[in-house]
Amino acid sequence: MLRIRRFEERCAQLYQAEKIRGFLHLYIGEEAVAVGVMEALQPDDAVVATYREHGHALARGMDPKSVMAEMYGKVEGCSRGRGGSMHLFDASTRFYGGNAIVGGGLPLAVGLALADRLEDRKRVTAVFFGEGAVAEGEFHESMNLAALWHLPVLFCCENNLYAMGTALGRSESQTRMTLKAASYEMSAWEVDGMDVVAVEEAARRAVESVRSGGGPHFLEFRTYRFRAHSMFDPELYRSKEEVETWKERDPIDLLDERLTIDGILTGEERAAMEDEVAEEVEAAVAFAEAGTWEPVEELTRFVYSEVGR
Amino acid sequence: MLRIRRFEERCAQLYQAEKIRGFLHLYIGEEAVAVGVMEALQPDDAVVATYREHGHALARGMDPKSVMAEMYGKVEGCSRGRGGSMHLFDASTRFYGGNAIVGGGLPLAVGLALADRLEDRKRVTAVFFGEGAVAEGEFHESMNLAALWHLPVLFCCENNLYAMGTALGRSESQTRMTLKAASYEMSAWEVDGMDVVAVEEAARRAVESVRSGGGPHFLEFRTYRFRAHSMFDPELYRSKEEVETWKERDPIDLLDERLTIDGILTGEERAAMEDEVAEEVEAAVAFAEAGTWEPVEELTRFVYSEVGR
Amino acid sequence: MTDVMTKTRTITYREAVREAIREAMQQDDRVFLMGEDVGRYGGCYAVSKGLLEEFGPERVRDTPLSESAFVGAGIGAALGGMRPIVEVMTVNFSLLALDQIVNNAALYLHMSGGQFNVPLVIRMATGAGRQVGAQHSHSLEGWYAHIPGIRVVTPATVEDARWMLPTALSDPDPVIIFEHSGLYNSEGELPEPGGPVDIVSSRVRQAGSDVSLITYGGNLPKALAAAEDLATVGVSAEVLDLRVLRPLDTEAILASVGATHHAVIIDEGWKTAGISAEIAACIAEQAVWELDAPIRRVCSAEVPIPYARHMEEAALPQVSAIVAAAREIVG
Amino acid sequence: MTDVMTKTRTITYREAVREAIREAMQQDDRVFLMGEDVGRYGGCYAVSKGLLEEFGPERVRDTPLSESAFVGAGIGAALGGMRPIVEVMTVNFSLLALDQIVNNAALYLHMSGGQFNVPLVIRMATGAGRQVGAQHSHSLEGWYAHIPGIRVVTPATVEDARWMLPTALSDPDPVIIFEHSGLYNSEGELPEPGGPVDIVSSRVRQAGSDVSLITYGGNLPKALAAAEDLATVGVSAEVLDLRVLRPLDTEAILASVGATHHAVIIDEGWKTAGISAEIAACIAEQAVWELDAPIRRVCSAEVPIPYARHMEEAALPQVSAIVAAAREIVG
Ligand SMILES: Cc1ncc(C[n+]2csc(CCOP(=O)(O)OP(=O)(O)O)c2C)c(N)n1
Ligand SMILES: Cc1ncc(C[n+]2csc(CCOP(=O)(O)OP(=O)(O)O)c2C)c(N)n1
Ligand SMILES: [Mg+2]
Ligand SMILES: [Mg+2]
Repeated sequence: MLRIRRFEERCAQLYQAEKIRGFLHLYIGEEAVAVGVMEALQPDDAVVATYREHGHALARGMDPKSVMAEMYGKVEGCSRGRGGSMHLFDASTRFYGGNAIVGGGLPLAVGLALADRLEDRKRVTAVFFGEGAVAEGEFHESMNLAALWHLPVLFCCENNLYAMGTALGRSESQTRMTLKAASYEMSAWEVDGMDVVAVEEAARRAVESVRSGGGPHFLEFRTYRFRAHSMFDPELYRSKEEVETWKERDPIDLLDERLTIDGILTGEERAAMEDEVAEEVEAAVAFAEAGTWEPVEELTRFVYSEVGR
Repeated sequence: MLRIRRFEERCAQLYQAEKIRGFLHLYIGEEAVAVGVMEALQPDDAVVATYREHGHALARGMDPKSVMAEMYGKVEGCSRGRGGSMHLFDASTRFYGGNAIVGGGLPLAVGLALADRLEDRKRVTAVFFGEGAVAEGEFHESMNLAALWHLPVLFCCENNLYAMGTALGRSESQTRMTLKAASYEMSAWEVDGMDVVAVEEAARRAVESVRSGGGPHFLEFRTYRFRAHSMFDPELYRSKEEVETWKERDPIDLLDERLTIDGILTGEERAAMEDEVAEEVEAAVAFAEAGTWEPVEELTRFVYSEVGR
Repeated sequence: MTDVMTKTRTITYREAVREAIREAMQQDDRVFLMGEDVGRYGGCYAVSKGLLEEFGPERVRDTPLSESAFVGAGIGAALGGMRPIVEVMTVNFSLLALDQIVNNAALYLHMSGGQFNVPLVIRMATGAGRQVGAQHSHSLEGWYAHIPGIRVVTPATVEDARWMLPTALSDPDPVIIFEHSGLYNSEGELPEPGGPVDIVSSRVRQAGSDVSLITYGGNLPKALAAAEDLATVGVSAEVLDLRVLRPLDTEAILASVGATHHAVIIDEGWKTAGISAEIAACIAEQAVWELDAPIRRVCSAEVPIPYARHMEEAALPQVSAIVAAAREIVG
Repeated sequence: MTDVMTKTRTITYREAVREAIREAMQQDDRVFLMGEDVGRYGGCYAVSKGLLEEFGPERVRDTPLSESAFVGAGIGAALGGMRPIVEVMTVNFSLLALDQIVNNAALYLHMSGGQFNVPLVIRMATGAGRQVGAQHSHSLEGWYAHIPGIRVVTPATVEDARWMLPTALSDPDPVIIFEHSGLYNSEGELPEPGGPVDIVSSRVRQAGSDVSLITYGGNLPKALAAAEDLATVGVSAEVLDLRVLRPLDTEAILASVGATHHAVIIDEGWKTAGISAEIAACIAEQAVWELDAPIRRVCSAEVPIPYARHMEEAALPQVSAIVAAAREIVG
């Protein structure tokens, strides 16, 4: 979590410095969700995420260097600099993006799971989406297909209470996500998304059940976005107080406390972690800075495949 | 109901005779639903239906002559012969079609209701759709919008157990429609769609509530399609027995029995009804036969409006 | 149309498509068919009739009415190593799946820097002419041809209906196959033994020297009929079947027009900004001096397609209109 | 660009659109604005900022992420007598609403035999150039221009941004307004007092005699810049701003090409079967003998738009490419 936090804090600076352009959506405050869920996945499981996916990419084990280089638009980036912040991809960790259409990744997850089922592979596909995506038809269709066909999909709803400036209550007539899952006959739990231990625990139970043929599961993670929706958001739709209250449940602080109280983490160790992470982040920045630009002549590469035809 | 039944039986003949072309979807067996619901509506309420809408058009009070002429493709038809069986329209009864895209009429109904709400009109919009449409994203989005905005929409789900050849159980992971409505915080009832009295009673209660500001309601009508999906359907997906069992609950026979037992309808009256209806239907056919073809020069009329620009 | 020396077999377009699907499923376990009513109903055009019995419900998969989700699931399954054949009943309903096709299928390879290709085949019926009304009579091939990252093919003969599919399935990228609903019942001669055909080049279906009739899919029969009529009045028409709308075989178009110096483009889609416009534009850019007369386009009238037969016929390209356009410019 | 005699006021494109919406809502109770984050957020491009406070949540209506339903609801509300302005955040997301636009909005009037017109205005941001990646950089104006039954307008100046809306709202049929996201911050001179402008004709933004630069929307500034550059090398370029993509003002296109005998078409959309193809086709059909040189099209490369700035710039039409194309054909 710390790595993600510091990585993104740096991204925000780099955006101001115009090293990173386009849209930048920070995950700060929600780190426990991605970290906890990824802990519960196996290397050959698949992940589908949204445009707010830096945390998922790093937690999934992607190299911070290639992620930072991607945001710089360098060819050393995980998508050759073609995707940017919203379109991180990595075949080696089965990270299928980085999808910037709200709800657009859900059908893909259903299909990835269908492939595993048809090939009798015991793999799980975890798909992340915000509570705002629940209003999209693609959510509904995907939930029904996954449940109807009993596919190994883990639906991870990151309920941070807002879709851009639209509060959940102005987006859903029924705000209890688990009831929606029930209407598809899918088992669903509500989880404290600020408590990484709770997230991992819930994810493990769900993943186990999905992997052993229990059909898709739906997890609603109650979380909160500490920063603006993107770098262009004046945040007219919520109060400073609300944000501050949530910050009191900062997932990193919560874990720190717990580990300190349990005597698992000493002050020195904690400080060492900071140093280590800071080094990693700076190494990533250095890597990105040193990166090169994809030759313009390659613009037309990969519109269609180069091999196999 | 009798008028609809005989009208459509005639349509089937006329299809064989190639007087009616294109797709023809018969409502035979489901008449009680349209008839019962329309009884509960006011003249200035609105109706949105599907491609299986002959019954709705007639029950809504559209002239059988103009409906039959439409199926003939004559300019005297309710859509000038441009719509055919699937696209019946009538401004005077606020019948907004006749929509052949499954689920496509649902958002329109939400919008019609929104207009009434914005203009403070106490009107109701009734929208009909099959249980197959429930799998479409447009259903989900429309249910949520109507419930979220508390709009005067009456959702009429005609659950005839099949979407073409796809049984409900192969289309929905959760086959209880009312649970879906619940996931939108919308009140919903299951109704015996073969009993016109039950349908009307439920519709009246629902319409009253919708009209008095109770928000949208969802009614699931349990019914059955006695005929093939369309004129091209070999019906490989269901057994003759199943069809026969359902025919024992023919809505017209059920009403006949009840009325006879209650002594409300005598044999003579019943026979007289048949004669009357037969006359009406033949008059409609005669009207259609005598109808004229829209001049080809008018092909480009009404792509854009002729007035008001 | 087919080489007279080879043995041939008479077969319907529908049977040809079915044979192609069956063979593909027999030869490759990764291939499966998914779509609305492809199984128990046998396909709304009876194309997949019998396949459920042969391959079972896992590989001949009936889907709910969820175009966006099952097309997207096809993309996901392709990413997961399968070779899905997704049937969208008709192009009209594909409007509900365009987000998945345009934003995922077409973009994933490029956007991921070459990591994720999508070996997906989508089949859909297209076209008008059966009096099914405006919502069921779209011809949006031109729309699909606009999108980089996908291939668009339009089998017009039983041979292409039978042999384009294996090529499409062996392609690493998304291929959209448009089957004109008016062709399913048509019969043709299938060369025996046949084999996969390319999905990059067009074909001259009838050689001619005075005018090029450029078309594809459901209008090929009309163009051939027009060529016959033109022959009776001494006009030798060449009929070019594009076969593939993306990428366009511009070389062949330019070669034909370069030889005949007259071009009539026939397309059931609307004229404005459709595929007919692209063909005309290519000629205007690269062979304008070859033209002895202005280009003519015979397309559907710019109106929603009406139900009444006489009005629908008036809205669609007809042989008489093709003949008239050709005679006008050949003069 | 605007008549030098009239008083003018400097204003941004964003402010011009906002003023247009505000005035329309003040003057007609049937007008309301509906879309994602148009209210509390103030619009993703800050266009509707302040309108919620002025008109309240009923008339400045935030919608859930349900493009198909709220666009369809706009159609229904229009059928119900309202004059909705539906904002689809960007054209990229409109893919999810195409079924409603193409199968309902565009067809209802014709299909109902003239009974049900749909007085709906849909606004959407379009275009690339801000490094937001392939899924957020589409330019699909050409797709919409293909559909009979709707009107497609592309305001490129602050005057059109300010005054096309009232005309669109008074139109009895669906009008789609494309606002290029790159224009919102641009400033321009708004004539005072202004008034509604037509949505049927194009405008010559700069007169010239050697070559016609035909464009619209976000690329008008590039075409004007190219014209300046060309002037420095003695080439007099005429810049035609189409303003309306459906119906196309073909007369003006033919008139301009008839005068300059050279045509360069600039379009941020992909070339194949886009609006640029239609313009070229019109010339090839109706003014081919007017041409002293082949037509040239400067469009986006046929690739998904990449994130990296240098790659994105390489993918999009640039002033230098327009100049090069013009010089090549003017020779
Ligand atoms: C289909 C679609 N509509 C609109 C947008 C613009 N948009 C980007 S993010 C966003 C809010 C999504 O909220 P949520 O799903 O809750 O995810 P969060 O940003 O809160 O993580 C919107 C409206 C989009 N990307 N895709
Ligand atoms: C979006 C869409 N997909 C597919 C079709 C083809 N189709 C027409 S009717 C139908 C079945 C609909 O079943 P249901 O909603 O239960 O209505 P019913 O026909 O049973 O009255 C299908 C698949 C269509 N018209 N629209
Ligand atoms: Mg959210
Ligand atoms: Mg049904």
